[in-house]
Order: sequence, then structure tokens, then C-alpha cells
Amino acid sequence: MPKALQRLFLGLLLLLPLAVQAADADYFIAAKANEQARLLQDWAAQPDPARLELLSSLQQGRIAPGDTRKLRLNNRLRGLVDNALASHQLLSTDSAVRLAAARQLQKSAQPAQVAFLDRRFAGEADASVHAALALALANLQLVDSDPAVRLAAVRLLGETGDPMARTRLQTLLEPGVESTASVRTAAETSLAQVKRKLLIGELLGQAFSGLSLGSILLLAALGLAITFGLLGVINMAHGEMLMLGAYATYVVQILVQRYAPEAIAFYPLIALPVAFAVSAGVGMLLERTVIRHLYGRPLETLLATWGISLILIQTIRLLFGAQNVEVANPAWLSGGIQVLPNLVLPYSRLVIIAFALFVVVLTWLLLNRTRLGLNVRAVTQNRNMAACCGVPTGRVDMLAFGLGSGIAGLGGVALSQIGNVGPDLGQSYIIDSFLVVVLGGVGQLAGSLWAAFGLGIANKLLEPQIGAVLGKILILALIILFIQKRPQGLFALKGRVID
Amino acid sequence: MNQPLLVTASQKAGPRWTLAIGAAVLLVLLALPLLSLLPAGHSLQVSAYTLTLVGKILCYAIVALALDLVWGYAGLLSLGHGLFFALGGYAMGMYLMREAAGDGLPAFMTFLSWSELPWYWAGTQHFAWALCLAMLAPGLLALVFGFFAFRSRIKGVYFSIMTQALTFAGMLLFFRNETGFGGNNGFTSFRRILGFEITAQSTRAVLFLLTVALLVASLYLGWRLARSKFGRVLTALRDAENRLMFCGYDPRGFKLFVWVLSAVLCGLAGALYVPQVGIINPSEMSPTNSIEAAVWVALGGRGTLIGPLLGAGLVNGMKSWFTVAFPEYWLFCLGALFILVTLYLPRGVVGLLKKRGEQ
Amino acid sequence: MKRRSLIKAFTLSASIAAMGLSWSIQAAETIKVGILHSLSGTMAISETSLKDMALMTIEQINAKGGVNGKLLEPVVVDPASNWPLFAEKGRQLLTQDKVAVVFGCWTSVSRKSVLPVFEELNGLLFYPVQYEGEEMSPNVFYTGAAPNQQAIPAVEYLMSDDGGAAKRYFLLGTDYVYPRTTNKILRAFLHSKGVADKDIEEVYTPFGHSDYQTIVANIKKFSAGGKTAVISTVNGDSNVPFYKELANQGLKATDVPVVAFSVGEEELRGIDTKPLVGHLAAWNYFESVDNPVNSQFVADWQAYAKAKNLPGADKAVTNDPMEATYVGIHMWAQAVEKAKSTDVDKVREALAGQTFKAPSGYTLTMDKSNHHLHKPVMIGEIQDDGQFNVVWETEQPLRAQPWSPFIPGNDKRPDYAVKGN
Amino acid sequence: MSAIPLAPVHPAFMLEPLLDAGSGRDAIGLGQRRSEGLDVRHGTLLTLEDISVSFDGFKALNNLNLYIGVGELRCIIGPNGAGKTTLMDVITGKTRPTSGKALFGDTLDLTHMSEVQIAQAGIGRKFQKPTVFEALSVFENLELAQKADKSVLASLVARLSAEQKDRIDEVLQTIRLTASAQRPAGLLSHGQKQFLEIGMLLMQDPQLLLLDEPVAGMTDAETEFTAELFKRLAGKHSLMVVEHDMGFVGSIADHVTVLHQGSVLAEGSLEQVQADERVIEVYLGR
Repeated sequence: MPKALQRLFLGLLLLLPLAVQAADADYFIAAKANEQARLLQDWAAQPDPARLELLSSLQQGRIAPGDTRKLRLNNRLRGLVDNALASHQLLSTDSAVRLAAARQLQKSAQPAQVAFLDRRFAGEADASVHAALALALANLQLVDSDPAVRLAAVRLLGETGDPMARTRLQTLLEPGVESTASVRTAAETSLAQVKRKLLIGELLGQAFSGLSLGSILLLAALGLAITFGLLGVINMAHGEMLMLGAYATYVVQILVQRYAPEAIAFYPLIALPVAFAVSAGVGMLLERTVIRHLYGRPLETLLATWGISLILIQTIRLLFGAQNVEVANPAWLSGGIQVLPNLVLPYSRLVIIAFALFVVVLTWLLLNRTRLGLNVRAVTQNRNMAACCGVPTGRVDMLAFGLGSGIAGLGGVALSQIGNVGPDLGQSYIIDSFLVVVLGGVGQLAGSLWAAFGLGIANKLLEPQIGAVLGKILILALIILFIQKRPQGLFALKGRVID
Repeated sequence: MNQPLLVTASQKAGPRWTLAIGAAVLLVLLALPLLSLLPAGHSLQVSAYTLTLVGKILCYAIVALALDLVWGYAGLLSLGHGLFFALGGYAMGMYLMREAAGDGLPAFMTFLSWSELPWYWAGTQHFAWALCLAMLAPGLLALVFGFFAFRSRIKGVYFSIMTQALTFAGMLLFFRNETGFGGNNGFTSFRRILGFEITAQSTRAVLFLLTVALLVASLYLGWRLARSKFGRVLTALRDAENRLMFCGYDPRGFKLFVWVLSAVLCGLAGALYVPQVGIINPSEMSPTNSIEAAVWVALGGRGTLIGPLLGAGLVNGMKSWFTVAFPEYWLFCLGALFILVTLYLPRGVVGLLKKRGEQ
Repeated sequence: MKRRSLIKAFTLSASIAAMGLSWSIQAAETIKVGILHSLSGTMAISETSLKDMALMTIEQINAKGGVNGKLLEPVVVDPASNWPLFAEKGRQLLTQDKVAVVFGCWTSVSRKSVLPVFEELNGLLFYPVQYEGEEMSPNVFYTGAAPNQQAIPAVEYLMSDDGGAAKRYFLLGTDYVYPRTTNKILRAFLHSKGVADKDIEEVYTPFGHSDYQTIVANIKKFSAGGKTAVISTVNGDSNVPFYKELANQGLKATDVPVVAFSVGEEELRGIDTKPLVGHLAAWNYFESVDNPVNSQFVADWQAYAKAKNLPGADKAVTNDPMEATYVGIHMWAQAVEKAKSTDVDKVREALAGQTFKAPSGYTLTMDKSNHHLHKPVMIGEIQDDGQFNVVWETEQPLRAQPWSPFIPGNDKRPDYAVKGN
Repeated sequence: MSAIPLAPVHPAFMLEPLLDAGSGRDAIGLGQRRSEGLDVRHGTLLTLEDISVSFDGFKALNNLNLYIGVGELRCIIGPNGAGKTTLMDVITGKTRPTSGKALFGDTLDLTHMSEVQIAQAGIGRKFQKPTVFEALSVFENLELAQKADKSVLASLVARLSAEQKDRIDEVLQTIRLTASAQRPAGLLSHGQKQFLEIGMLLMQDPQLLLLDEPVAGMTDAETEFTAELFKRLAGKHSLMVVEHDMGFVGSIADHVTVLHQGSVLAEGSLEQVQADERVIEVYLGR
């Protein structure tokens, strides 16, 4: 049918929506679940623009904006609503909307919709939407009576890297399903194509999750690389510094919600300086009150800091309760980008990877390009000498420890975005952190960097093969063996022996 | 100046005193089980609760002593002694499970629907073998780990962290149900040991006496070591390993010996611990427990033989009391204790006593 | 500086001493009641609220004049998530404090640790958490769900059209006994419903596992093979990272619904639930259940939380184990009234067939023989407000099958409580 | 002071000798090797040829050649960083030479022996900074150093025989520490520690003594006495003394080697060396 006529037709339809819709709505509410399901399927098969508003508000879980009647949906109905809405949106004049709708239909389209889709496909002007619709149709056409159509459909599916396509083709290839030889062979080749595409997606996925885990380990360990690596304090309370950072994030989130709801999207950014300040503050306090008395007695710092961690944990427990607290991802940190049909990169993880690298660079600059850094290195290499040169060792120690703790706090902010925030948060990271630092070579920032990513990727490569539990055990064993070979870690410093 | 030898310690605090106190304590410990046999309601009757509690603490005391041998004398802080302890416990636990299960499989295996026992359970129905296992398993593990560690001269913090990783790995391994040790639940609900009701008062008394015996034996052993040239070599090793090597001693042998010895002691302690407490499971291997053990030693006083015993007693006594009196706050006390001890009692309670003795 | 920290220490100990006193001031004629929940360590996250719930219930009973004219005196101890300590504390409650009954334990291992003690000393324990079954001790009353009162109905729902008519099942759990046994039972059940092994995937993660990237990726892969549902027995802490990963990788409940057996209102407090709407949980009680008893129950709890200003009191929630604790204590009190004594054997007898009008909206019955409650099963959908919306429930309470018929050999088990199994 | 050793992470750890990578080759040495029958037919006790050591590119020793005869007393001098201590490290097996050959006697290849084996073979070393076992008494220090079976098992059952005790007393006499025999070594003065360490060397009774700045921090009297002592030792032992104190060197040395930038600059009697242009330039002429 020519475009002009079609538009006119649409216009006419749009004139009488309200009545229709109200009726539909009431009918829908009244109906039983099964009836509702049938309704939605019918609507999906014969879309009517008048229902657009109803369906979109159903998707929101409402009957209509402002309508307070209770609406009980379950997953099945939600799925059907999405599907019906999509086929309605195909009527939209906005090509972007149509594209999205077509994509949805690729997943959910039912045989009953074939006729409708065919019509839209024929009438579709926009190239990308056209392609998307072709695919949506192809999924359904696999069972078409006409071998030619099936053949085309199979060929088309071969183009996609869609996991669904794979199963569809596999079912097609099952004995007794597809009789026509040509279609079978085509299906086999398509299946091979699809599998290859999927494999790529999987490998990339593994690599990414390895990187992501690495970045998390790095953030967790970085603070320790300073307090332990440079100051030689076996800081068992390091994990609690992470925990404080996470709780700081939580508090900031609450406050922003209460006093500046419009800025809620950016609360993590606000949390960063706060978390740093809190952890650094606590760190410096501890350094002044306890740790400074223990320099040169590393194993004693272990015990003292362990005590500190116990106290911090219990304090948090009494203040915020033993339960986890809710830290929500802001919109820009939730969801992810669909790189391939079977590969989604969550924004939160992407951001965390970037953030981790940023913090590393920052730390490196601080240690190697600033006066403080110079002093820190001086003090850690030869305390007395530094003191003689007029370096205020006490203050430097305090600042260095503060810096380490503060960085841990930053790590806490990141962790709060992917994990749970509870009093025991720190405990679960402490051992990994130590391993990263030791493996990287104590006092070696670069070492920690490599160690963290190395561990992360190794972990993720092992997990699919032998499972998470054995994987972790194996990693630990490997580390122990590695340390045997290179007791100083990846980055060793050689030098003349002094006695 | 830390004098490692019990002898010198007692020299300063007055040998008569220490001996007298020691004897008194020993007498009490021997009396407890006997009193526990008195009819219930008797004014002097010692309740099973007290007996098991003290028995548990004694087992911990042995661990503390074992840890002190490697830390206090050889300067190797192990954060993995919980592993050896648990291994010993599991060995004994295997026997007790077999005893409880009779001819059938242990309960947890039946509802994982396993048809026969894994190979490493072989022979565990014999008490003797279980006992050997309780020493062999930790001993061998320590031997292998120690051999590599000392060969590449891992020491100080590195050693501590490696041992921590080791026990952590062990914990994860035993959490797995496929590993065949009851997973997270571990072993519980034991019935009989060598045919005796495990809950019978008399059995408890005997187990208790055995624990006391092991404690005394390991004390004597430690004392002999400390007196021997071996003990002096260890101290030398701790303070100047280089010098010792240039004197022609091979530190590795010495370290390895004391390391394995300590592990075996832990294993035995574990084996005695399980029947008294009635459960063994992977959480015994959690790094936390091992660190706590280090705290017992630090609190009591490193490099002395009585110190660790005092430490273990004090901390666990406190724990048992605090957790009832004011549950929410006992972690604070424990934490504060760690800090205060390291800050003000670098030589532990014994150090304090010694000071008294000197004045 | 030394002085300062000493002062700190002193003030601390002073306040502690004050705490200590509060226990000793008690009514003369009282019945001691033990409360055995971890207040520190890893399990504190779940167990502290049960302790508070128990205290509240006891307070209410005392307000009504106590039991048999005597006030109840709670004795709270902290086994600190340390399993041997559970046994020690249990023994202490029974022998030192001479309590008439103990309410406590969360994990199966803690229950198994105290069990021998209770059987030896013929004590009485009320266990309020859903568990894997395979146990029935005369000294324990199980007020939580057995597998057939939670897991199996949940799967039946998933199979139904409303549940999405799932064809493939991804059994995800933390690696310990509860998930293993439950999944074992479920697998057998699925087989009986004609689901083939290739359509069942069973995956376990270590305790405190926090990186679910690989697993979620696998779920997606698996779900491409047909309508899939995930049955999660992931334990407490690991749920947040799991759900966050689900949301971020764009796996919606409409595509792959997740039904969880250990996620309740309390756990949801720690999660931003907006992305989780539609995911399911199976319990015997939800805070959102709409009936007078429950609204009273919830109101009381919120009032109590405020009054005692418990942490997070402003959004205090109730959940299934809390309800089970509440029911358990009341049933025990009723039984004591009936038996006119706190003697364990008399109370045990009196408890058989005891009924109580529970917040779940049903009148729950303690089974005559098997020491388990008859419980209704409800499937709730997560709402964006952190509550559940009940989408399905059984017509009437189900009798528990602690010895699941789906585990070989159980048919020979007796259906009444006997020591030592 | 703290009872536990400074753990490697402490500042010094970077140079912590015991974390030396390449030194884990040999198996646990529970057994013993004695220095009896050391083959010195050609009269040279120590042979170093073309020894080079480099740390990440920096050459600490550079094709160094050095021969020490039986019973000789050799002084090594040289400006700081000339490689004196590294030389000692190489001889005692603490540092592995990058290239070159190091023989003890005519047969024992030092480059393939561990510190312990070398020490047992009969090379004793005194460190620049006196290191003694501070927690042990002076007497116990000497006892540990004493030449005896040093295996684990032996030391478990070891008892001091009468003559061993006498030997210890004798040495206590020589190093003038009889009075403080029972004091913890940690409480000794710097000079006393120096002597104690020398005393420990004597107890070890090695064929070759390496002494790194033995008289640093000694009074003139003590220095004089030390000189006497060394002269007495020379003959039945060979000594290699690294020293800055020219006076001391003059008082003992018959033969002096000058190191510069990791290789031998000059060798000969002190007079010859002091006359040598290059030496004056690099060293004395400052």
C-alpha cells in the first residue's frame, strides 16, 4: 500500500485512541493471568497504535499515568508486554524506535506475528531497521513451508553472532527436522559461522573479566603497596581502610539523597575525596597513636594492626549494623555496552579499570615527582640519614601512611560499586592484597600493577576450566611456588650486600 | 635484652617460685578430671563444661608452645599453624567418623551418595593409624613447605604471608565437598572412641589427662631444646643468620627440624582437641585463628616456654567470659589487648614478671 | 599519648562493667531462656536481627505476664560465628545457666555442632532457618522450612506458565552442604519431571565469592539454549555482587528469572533492587503479606527497633527466619503453659500438634511426630522498594519431609525423631 | 631491644643478603664437609682469576686476579667502592661471580659452593660491622663458633668436653674477655665486639681468615694488640685484611694489594705501593 495512504490510515487511527484504550485497559485489568497473556499475544499480532500508551504504561508497571489501580504482572506477562509493545512501536514514525523494536522482536517474536512482520518488512524504508526486521523474520521463517524461504533465513542467521541463532540452527539440524538437503548444508555452514563469532565473543569476555578482576585487586592492593611496601608496616587493618572508604561512599550517598537529590547521579565523584579524607584521617591517627612506636618491628605491627582491624570492624558494626548497607550504582554506572551479541561490557567495570590506572599514575607521580614522595623514599631507605638531612621523619611517616590509607579509601569507593558493603568487606580482600604486593615485589609500584593484572587474568582463565574454588587454590599454590623461585617478587632490586 | 632460655628466666624470677607455681598448676590440672568424676551435685564436682573448656584451652596452649618454638626461638612467625592443628584434628576426626558410622559410610558421604570411601580414608578405622596420620599429615606438609621455603631463604614477613596463603588455600580446599571431608560442616556427632562413649564423664577425664600429659611432655621437650646447643644455634639464627652461616652452620637444617617438630606438636594437639570439642571443620584453618595463636604467644611472651601457655590461657579465658558477659563488646577488648600488648609489653606477661623479679 | 589511650581503655572497661550489671538485675522467679546467635564474625550479618527478634518476643510475652506466672529471662551469648564455640556456649547455657530452652543457630554446621550437646544433656533447641533436612533430632524443633517446603514448590512454579515455563535450569550455589543437598534433591525432582541432564547445569562458588563475571557469562550462554531459570542457593554475602553483575550484564528477570532461597528482605536491604524487579524468592513468609496479624507483627518490630534504636532502625524489616523465631518462641511458651512445666520431655510432648496463628496469615501446626512446622510456601517477586510481591502460594500449609524422598535410602528412615541421625 | 629479627621489608631489606636470588641451588646440608686434606701442594691457598661481578650492569669486580699463599698475611687497600667487600662476598660464596674462577687450595671451586660449605672448608670471615649473637653470652658465642660437628643431630646431643672448654677459656684470655664471659654479647662495647668476632674466628680455626676493617673503632692500644695478634696468627693461618688505617696496615703487612674500580691496581710491599704513581693518584694522593 502506498505511503501516503498508509499515513492517512495511521492518522485516522490516532483520532480515536482514548476510548479504545480505556476499554482495553479495563478489560485487561479484569482478566485472569492466562486471559491477559492471550490478550497481549493478540495485540502483538494485530498492533493498534491506540494501545501504544496502554502498553508502554503497562511496561512501567502502571495501567496509565496517574491510574492507581493495583496491577499484578509476572515475568511471563512482562515478557509478553515487551513483545507486544515492540510490535506496536514498529508503527512509530521514529526510525530509532523502530530499530529498537525490531531488535526486541528478534528475541521475542512469535509465529503469530509473521504476517504483521512481513508487512512491516515490505514497507520498511530505513535500511538498518529493514535489516533488523529481516533477522527477526528469519528466526520465524526457519519453519516456513517454502524451502527457498528457509534457505534464505538460514543464510541470514549465519551472518549474526547471536547465541539464539546457534540453538535455532542446531534444532534445525536435529535429525528429522529439516528434510531439504540444500537447507541442511547451508545450516551447517551458517552454524559454523555463528560458532566462530560466538567463540571470539567468549574469549574477549574472558580477557575483559580478567582485566576487570585485576583492576579490582590493584585498587585493593595499591594502598598496601605503600603502607606495607614502603613503610614496612604489615598493615592488617588495610582491609578496614577499604571498608571505611566504602562506608564513606554510603554515607555520602545518603546525604546527597537527602540534601541534593538532583546531584545524586554524581555521588560517587563526591564520595572520592570524602573517602580519601576519612581513610587517610583514620590512617594518620593510627600511625601517630600506635604504629609509629613499632617501626622496625614489622611482625609486631602485624599484631597491633590486626587488633586495630578488629576494633574498626566492631565499631562499624555497632554504628551501621551487621547487615550490608545499600550502595546503588548511579545510572551512568549501571548497565553496559553491547559490543557483540554475546559480549556486554558493564560500565561500572570499565570505569573501575580506568579509575585503577588513574590512581596508579597519581600515586606514581606523588612518589616520584613531589617533595613528599622524595622524603618518603628517603625515609624508607634510610631513616636516620634522612633525619640527619633534616627530613621531618615523623611527619613524613604520618603523611605516607595517610596516603596509603587514603588510596585504600579510594579503592573502597570503587569496590562499593561492584560488591557488597558490610563490616567484613575488608577481610575478604586482605589476603589477596598482600599476595599482590609480595608477588609484585615489595616496594615496587610497577610490580604490584603487573601482579594484580597477572593474578586477575590467570584467575579468569582458570575459572571456566576447573571452577572457581579449585582455581583459587591453584593460584595460591602457584604464587607460593613462584615466591620460592623469586623471593623478591617480580621486580627485584639487586645490590651489594652490606653487613 | 631477651634471654631465650627458661632457665635464665627462672634464674631472674627466682627458680623456686616458678617451680612452685608450676607444680601447683600441674596439681590442679591433674585434680580437675578426678573431681569431674564425682557424682553430679557434689559441691566439689567439676562440670563437663569446665573440663572441656579447660581441655580446649590446654590444646591451644600446646599450639602456642609449638608456635613459640618457631617464632620465639627461630624467629619464623608462622601464620599457618591453624592448618597443622586442623590436619591433626581431621585425622582423628576421620577415625571418630568411622567409629560412629560403624561398617557404613560416614553420614555426609551417604547423602552425597558416594558409594565407597576415597583412598585417603583407607585404614582410618584403626585408631593407631589415625594417630600416626595426625602426626604424619602435618609433619610431611611442613617438611615439604619448609624445605622449599628455607631453601630459597624465605623469612620474616615473606614467610608469614606464605604460611597464611598456605592455610587459606587449605581452608578453601576443605570447604569443597568433593574433597571428601564433609565440606563446610566438617565432622560432628561422634559417638565412641576406642569403644568408650565419647560423652562419658570418664572418657572426658582420660582425654583431659592425655592433653595435660602432652602439654607437659612438649614443655619438657621445649626445655631440653632450649638448654641444648641446638637451642642456642636457633637463637643465633634468629639474631644473625649470616654470622651463623660463616661459622659453618647450615641454617636450613635447623629451621626445618624445629619447623616440622612444631607442626607435629600442633597435629597432636588437634587430635586431642577434636574428641573433646566434638567438631572439626575448615574454619579452624581460617587465617584468623592462626593470627590469634600468634597473639597468645606475643601476649605471654615470645622466646620463653611458659609465656605462650599463659597467653593462650589468658586470651581464651577472657574470650569465654567476655562472650557471655557483654557479647557486643568483646571484640573491642580483644583488639585493645593486641594493641596494648605490642605497645607496652613487647616481651609479654613473662617479660613483666621478669622485670618484677629483677627489681 | 600513653595516658590518653589508657584513659580510653579505662572508659571502655567502665562502660563494659555497666553492661555487665544489666544482666544480673533480674526478677527473682524467672525461667531462663538461652539465645545462641552470632553477634560477631561472618554470620553476625544474618543472626543479630534474630537475637533482637527473640528479645522482642520475650519482652512481649513478659508484658503479658510471662509463662506460668513466671517472667522469661533471656541469656544472650555470642558464639562469634565460630562453630566449636557454638557447642561450648550451648553446653554452658544448659549446664551453667540452666536455661529451659535455647533459640538459636543459623548455619547447618552450627546446628550440627551443638546437636550432640543437646542430645547428651537432653536440652531443647529451636532452629529458625530453612535448611537441607536430612536430620530429625528429638531435642530440636525446626521452625524453618525443609526442602519440600521451599525448593520444590519454587521449581514447580518456574515450570508453570505463570512462572515462565522454564525448560532449562541453572543451579547456582555456594559450596557447602545446604546448596549441595538442595540441588541434589532438585535434580532428582527435575528428572522426575522429565528434565534431561543436559538441561541442568550445577555450579558452585567458594565462600565469600565476589566475582561473578564468568558465572553470569555462563548463565547467558546456557540460557541461549532455551527458556532458562536460575535457582540460586548462593549464601548471604555473595548475593550482592551476583545480582549487581546480573543487572550490569543486562540479564533481566523477563529473560532469565532467578529464584533465590536465601535472599530475604534483610538481604535486600544491602542491594539496590531497581534492576532486580521480577527476580524471585521462595519463603514461607514475606513482610508484604497482607493480614492483621502480620501488620501487627511488623508494626511491633519497627517500634521495638526504634525504641532500642537498633542500627538501621529507620528501615527495619522482618523476614522469614525472624517470623520463624517469633513463632517458635510463642509455640514453646504455649507448650510450657500446657505442660505446666519447663521439663524438656513434658514440653516436647506438649509441643506436638501445638498451633499458632502466625504472621504468614496461616495457623501453623507443629507436626505430631517430625518436629517440623507445617508451613505454607510463597513465591515473591522482588519489587523496586526492596519488598516482595507474592505471586504464588500454596493453598494450605505443607507437612515437612526432612528425609527427602528424592534422596536414596531415605525411605527407610523413621518419620519420627530419634537420637543420633 | 626487640627479640625478633628485622624482617626483610624494613628499609635494609632491599639489600637483605638472605633474599639473594641465585643462592638456593644446593640441597639441605644436614651432613658435614671438613677442611682436612685440603690440597695446597702449590703453596697457594686462594686463587682468584678473571673474577667479574656486575649488578645490573655496574661492574663491582672487573677481571680481578689475586693469589694468596699459605700462611701469608695480605692487606687489601683501595678507595671506597673499589670492590673490597664484594671481593670478600665472592670468596665467601655470598655473591656469585658473573665470570672467572675462584679456587680454595688447588681443588675446591668456591663458585660452586654455598656459604656454609665454604665456611666449613675453612674460610672464616669477619664483617665490616661486628656481628655477634647478641642474645647469647660471650661464652656461648665462642662455643657456637668452635670447630666441631655442626650438624643438627650433633648439636642436639652436644656436650662441652673439658678440652673444648679449655680452648674457649684460652681464647677468652687472648681476646681479653674472660671477665665478661657470661655477659650477653649485646652489651659489649664496639671494640669488645670486634674482639669477640675475632675470637669466634679463632675458635673456628680456619685456614683463611678474611677480616673486613678489623680495627675500626678500636683504641690505639687495642689496635696495637690486634696487630700483634694478627702477626702471631700469620704463618699457621693465612689472613686477608681489608683496612683503611694505613698505620695499622704498615704495622702488619708484608704484602699489600691495591684495588681500584674492581681490579688490582698495584701489588707489593707497602713502600713500593705507596711509591706507585697511579696509586698515589687514585688513592693516597687525595
